[in-house]
Amino acid sequence: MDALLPSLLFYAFAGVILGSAAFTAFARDIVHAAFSLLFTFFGLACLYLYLGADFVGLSQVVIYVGGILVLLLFGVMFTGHQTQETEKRTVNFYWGLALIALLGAGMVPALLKAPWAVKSAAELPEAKSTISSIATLLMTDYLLPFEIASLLLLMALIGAVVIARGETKTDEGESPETSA
Amino acid sequence: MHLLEILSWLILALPLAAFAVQMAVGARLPRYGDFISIGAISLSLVFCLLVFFRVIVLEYSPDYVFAVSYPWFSGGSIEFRWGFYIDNVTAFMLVVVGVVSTLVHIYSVGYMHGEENYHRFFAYLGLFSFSMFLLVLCDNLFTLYIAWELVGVSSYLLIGFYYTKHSAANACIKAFLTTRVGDVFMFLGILLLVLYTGQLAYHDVFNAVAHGEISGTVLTIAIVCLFGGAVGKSAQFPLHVWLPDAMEGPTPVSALIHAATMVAAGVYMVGRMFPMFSQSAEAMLVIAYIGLITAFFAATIAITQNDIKRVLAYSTISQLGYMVTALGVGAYTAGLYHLMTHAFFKALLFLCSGSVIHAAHTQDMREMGGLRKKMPITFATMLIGTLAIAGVPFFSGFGSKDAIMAGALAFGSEHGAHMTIFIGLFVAAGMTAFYMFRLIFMTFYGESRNQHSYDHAHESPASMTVPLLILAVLSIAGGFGLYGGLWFNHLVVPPALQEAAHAAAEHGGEHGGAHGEAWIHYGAMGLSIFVAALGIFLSWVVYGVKWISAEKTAAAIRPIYQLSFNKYYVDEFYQKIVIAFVLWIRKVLAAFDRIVIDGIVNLTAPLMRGGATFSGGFDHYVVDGVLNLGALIVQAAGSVSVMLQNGVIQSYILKAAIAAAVILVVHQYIQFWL
Amino acid sequence: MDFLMNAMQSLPASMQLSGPLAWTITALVAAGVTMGVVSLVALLAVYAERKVSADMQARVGPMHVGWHGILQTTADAIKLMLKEDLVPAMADKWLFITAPLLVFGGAFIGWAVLPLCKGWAPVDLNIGVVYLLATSSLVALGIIMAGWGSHNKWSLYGAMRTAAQFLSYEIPTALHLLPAILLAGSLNLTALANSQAGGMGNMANWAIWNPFCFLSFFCYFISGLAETNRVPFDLPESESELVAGFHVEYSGMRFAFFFLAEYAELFLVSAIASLVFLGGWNGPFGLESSFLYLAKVLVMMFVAIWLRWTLPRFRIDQLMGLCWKFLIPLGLINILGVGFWIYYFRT
Amino acid sequence: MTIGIEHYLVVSLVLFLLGLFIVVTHRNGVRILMGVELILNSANLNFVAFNRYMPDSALSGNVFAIFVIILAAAEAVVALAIVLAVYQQFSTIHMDEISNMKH
Repeated sequence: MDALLPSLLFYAFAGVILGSAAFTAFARDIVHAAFSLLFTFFGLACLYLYLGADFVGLSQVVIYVGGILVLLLFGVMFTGHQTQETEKRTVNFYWGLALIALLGAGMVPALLKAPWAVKSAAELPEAKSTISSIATLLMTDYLLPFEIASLLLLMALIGAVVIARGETKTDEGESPETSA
Repeated sequence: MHLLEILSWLILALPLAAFAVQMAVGARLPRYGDFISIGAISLSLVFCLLVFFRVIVLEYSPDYVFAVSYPWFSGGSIEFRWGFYIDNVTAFMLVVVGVVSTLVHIYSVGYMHGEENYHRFFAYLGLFSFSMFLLVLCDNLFTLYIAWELVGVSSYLLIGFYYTKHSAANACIKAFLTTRVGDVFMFLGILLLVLYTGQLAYHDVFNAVAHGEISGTVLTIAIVCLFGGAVGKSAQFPLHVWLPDAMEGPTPVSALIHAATMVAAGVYMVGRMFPMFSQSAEAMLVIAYIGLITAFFAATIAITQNDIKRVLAYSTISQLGYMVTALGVGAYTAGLYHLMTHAFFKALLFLCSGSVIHAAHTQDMREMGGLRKKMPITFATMLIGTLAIAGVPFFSGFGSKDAIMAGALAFGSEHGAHMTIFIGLFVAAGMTAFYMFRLIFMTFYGESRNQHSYDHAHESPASMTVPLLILAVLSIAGGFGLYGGLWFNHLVVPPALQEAAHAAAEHGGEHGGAHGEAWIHYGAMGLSIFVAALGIFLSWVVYGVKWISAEKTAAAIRPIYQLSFNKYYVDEFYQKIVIAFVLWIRKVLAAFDRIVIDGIVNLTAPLMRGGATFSGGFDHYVVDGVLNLGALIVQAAGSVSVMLQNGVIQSYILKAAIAAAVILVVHQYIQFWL
Repeated sequence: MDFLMNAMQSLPASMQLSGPLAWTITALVAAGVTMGVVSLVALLAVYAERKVSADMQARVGPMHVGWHGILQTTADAIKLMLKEDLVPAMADKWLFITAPLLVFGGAFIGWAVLPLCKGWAPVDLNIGVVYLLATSSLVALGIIMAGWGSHNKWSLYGAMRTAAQFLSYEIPTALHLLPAILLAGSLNLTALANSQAGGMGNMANWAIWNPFCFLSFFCYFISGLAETNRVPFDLPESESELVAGFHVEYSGMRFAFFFLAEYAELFLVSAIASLVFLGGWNGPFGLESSFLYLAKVLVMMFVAIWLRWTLPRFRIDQLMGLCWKFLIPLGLINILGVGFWIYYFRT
Repeated sequence: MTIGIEHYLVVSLVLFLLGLFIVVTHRNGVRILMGVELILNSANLNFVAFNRYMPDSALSGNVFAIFVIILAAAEAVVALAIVLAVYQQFSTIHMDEISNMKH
């Protein structure tokens, strides 16, 4: 009874994650796909919390749900609801299916057979809050990556602005698509 | 850092900085930046005077030495250092170089006014000043050689300043190449010294010489080789030919380089190395005779020249000969003293001649005359310079020349066979007085021989006359009255050198007026006054009141006159014999080249051609065939794979992923199949 | 309220249960209680808003239902629940239906870590502040969903504006909470409030008295208003230009959800402000009371309502400019400043 | 019935395969981005799960996951900017139609 509930929780989260991800992959409407991604991300966050990684889980929600997903929706809305019902949405659809079947067939036994140097669930210590440890790690062992990551974010910010605004310069009828 | 060290750095840095600034941005500055150069050199002069004041006045001692050296680099077993070596001689030389450089800079503002490349001229002057200061300040042979060459380069640049003028271009090349002959000898000398002693710094070398690490014939050869450098730079016979031609450069350059400083570098070098030179009596004798020959022959040539600057050039050579002779007979202080006084009055004379040329627009004395009234200041100052060089009492030249005469007389009295030296100098002194007053009479007295240029003649601007006045004052004061030689004698001889000089005196003569016996001193003095008076009188007779016709006299002794007028055909000798010999060797080598080397090359050509034909065929059929086959295969493969390359990145990912998946699956399941 | 706390804590024990089942039951009860509180707060807040606005505009406001119209909002709620459930024909049905749930859910799950009375929260999460920041992003997503799903250009405009506004203001909200968090050294809301106890008159240790936190407090409140789409930042709704923004197509129960969510969020922002900056339940004269905490929250809510009826609406560029050019740089400076403060005054 | 590392690995694998499927087959650029996000998330899940099942690893897995999330944010921003630029340039976001480098 005690072990059942956590296991059920895991299966519930895994179901939500994989179901919504599959919906993302196969949905006709891209907006539905995007919103379905919300459940994937949220389920993953729950799974992280379940794994005792509270900070990663909440970061997942903040950044993926609050940031990236909104950006994706922006992307969808700015590029228009272009794909019509009649239009082909995918290429190589069956090749893709074959690919994931093949890869899955190759990977699953590999995963299961591999001698992972891990402890079994029974031996695991109680999950503690990770936040202060992560804070310490970020400020000590991972200080350089941390700073580089901040630099990377700055570069991404500037780069994105430059790329997205690049077209406004050729407003004088020179850009090929306006003349064509 | 010691004060002197800082001052030395500044003295060196300022002209170099002025050079750099002028080269870089001089053309764009107001007044072409001459104020920068003048400011820099003036500050350098101030620092030179500070050094002088500190060394000679505040901390005077006969053996004052300040030395500092810095590591530079090391090659093999020799550590190359460079540094400053300041003693009384250095302090004196610094003042001489600084004063003359500064005055020439100021003078050039007037003289070079409106010239093209005005800023470049100042840049070169700055480079020259830097090089000269470095030469004076440096403490080892290696740096000396570098400074020596830098001086040569800047002299080359300055002589060739009017490089569009053919004669100037030739003159600068001639000067550079001729001095180079001397420099090669000097380099050999340095190499010999380093080879035997392993040292570069003056002091270490002197110590090594004193300890006999190098002696006898080898030392003599090394010294003579080193002296070869002085022969080149100080225009001694037989390498004096470049100096008259160098007068193609602007007159301030002549004053700076070819009268006061650069040509004195050889004398300074010999003076600096005197403790070593004095170790070899044979070498000293060589030096003395070369100086004598130079002094005498140059004086005879100067009598017949008509170009005002050439007269001064030969006069310079002659006076340098005096200095060298003085060094050779062991009158070390007298030589250096004459170097100083000569620097002042010869610079004065050159600048005066520049002023005259500036006014008369010609260098030919026959075109001049009667300029006394037009240019009073120039006349007065030039007269002072002439009196000084002629050895008239109470002028600076008297004291120094007298000291040299005394030294030579003493030497002669010790070694009767070498009395020739004294007699030669004595006669040359008379000739000096004669040709210098010839110059004065032809230029400033009598009637004008070219009315047009006479009418346009005028006194030079203040920037030119002020340096003249200053130099005139120095030309008088530099003699310190009658007894300058005595004073100078005490000033610049450190005891260490005194010993060396005494050592020289043991086999040579007594070495200076002060230490000479009274009869020698007063005898020499009386004789030199006498010959000076005689020379002036003769000159007055011939060119002043014209009781004797110069032309008739010349015609009467025509062969001698021609010999003198044509400078003893030394240039022609070089042209005919030396250069012809070089050209002949060139022809021989060319023939060897053409017949033997080209023959071999020509022989190889057919061989190569045969080989090439064969290898060409091989290339064409075998190599190309293989390649073409490969290309065909690649093309076939490409036409298949181009179908994969459809430009859609997703299909690439798909193909790559499928490939990876296949490999994975094969890897996973192969164990079951095997 | 303290009674409530005791009851909640002793509930599983009194039912003689333990393990996951007890945990589940506790969670469900807590959720129920919270739901009740949210509804109550919303009902009262709507009434307060009406009355305050009426006072400000020299009107009397609702007067008929109940004493001084106190039951007016209850009646409105009943009316909304009884209305017909309309879905526009062209609407994306799934999105249209899910959106209000998502918006309300987002606002509601934030309450899970909010102390409802002194020292007790449904889940006393040790990184409560991060959790709050994380869950609030669900609201924005729900609004976008509503805007898109309605298949209406006003809705879409409102939704886009929300997304932009929300993404932007999430940053200063977090940044301006940080100084106080740095001072307290904890992300737990209860611990944050407790850390401000003591000092002169039980007030001197409030974070707001720190000069950096003082600035942060106002900036946080401004950002919070913007995040909850309150006036003067109600561009996503802006009745006058976008009709009603993202919820123009909604009616009945679904509309009520949006409404509920707005007031739930407003309460959340006010509660966090009072917990983090104003000492929570710590008050003058050594007083420590849940009522004090509630009073502070209510004052903050009143200020929000007051602002709504006082200030005009911002333009979109002013809104963005305020965020990126003022609030965010100031937040960074504040964090740096408080860092130095701690370094010099604590060590 | 306890949950071991393999459970997480399988979930992560399926997530990865779905992401790969999206990337390989869908034409819409934004949808491809979604696939990329799925792939990144599957990697993250591995990091966190291994971190949990290797208690001696001192939270390195969590830190790695955080860095991956940061990278994903940067990647999404730039990628969306590129998608918008592509849309302005080619008037389509169908990635298979954009097969030439120079327009």
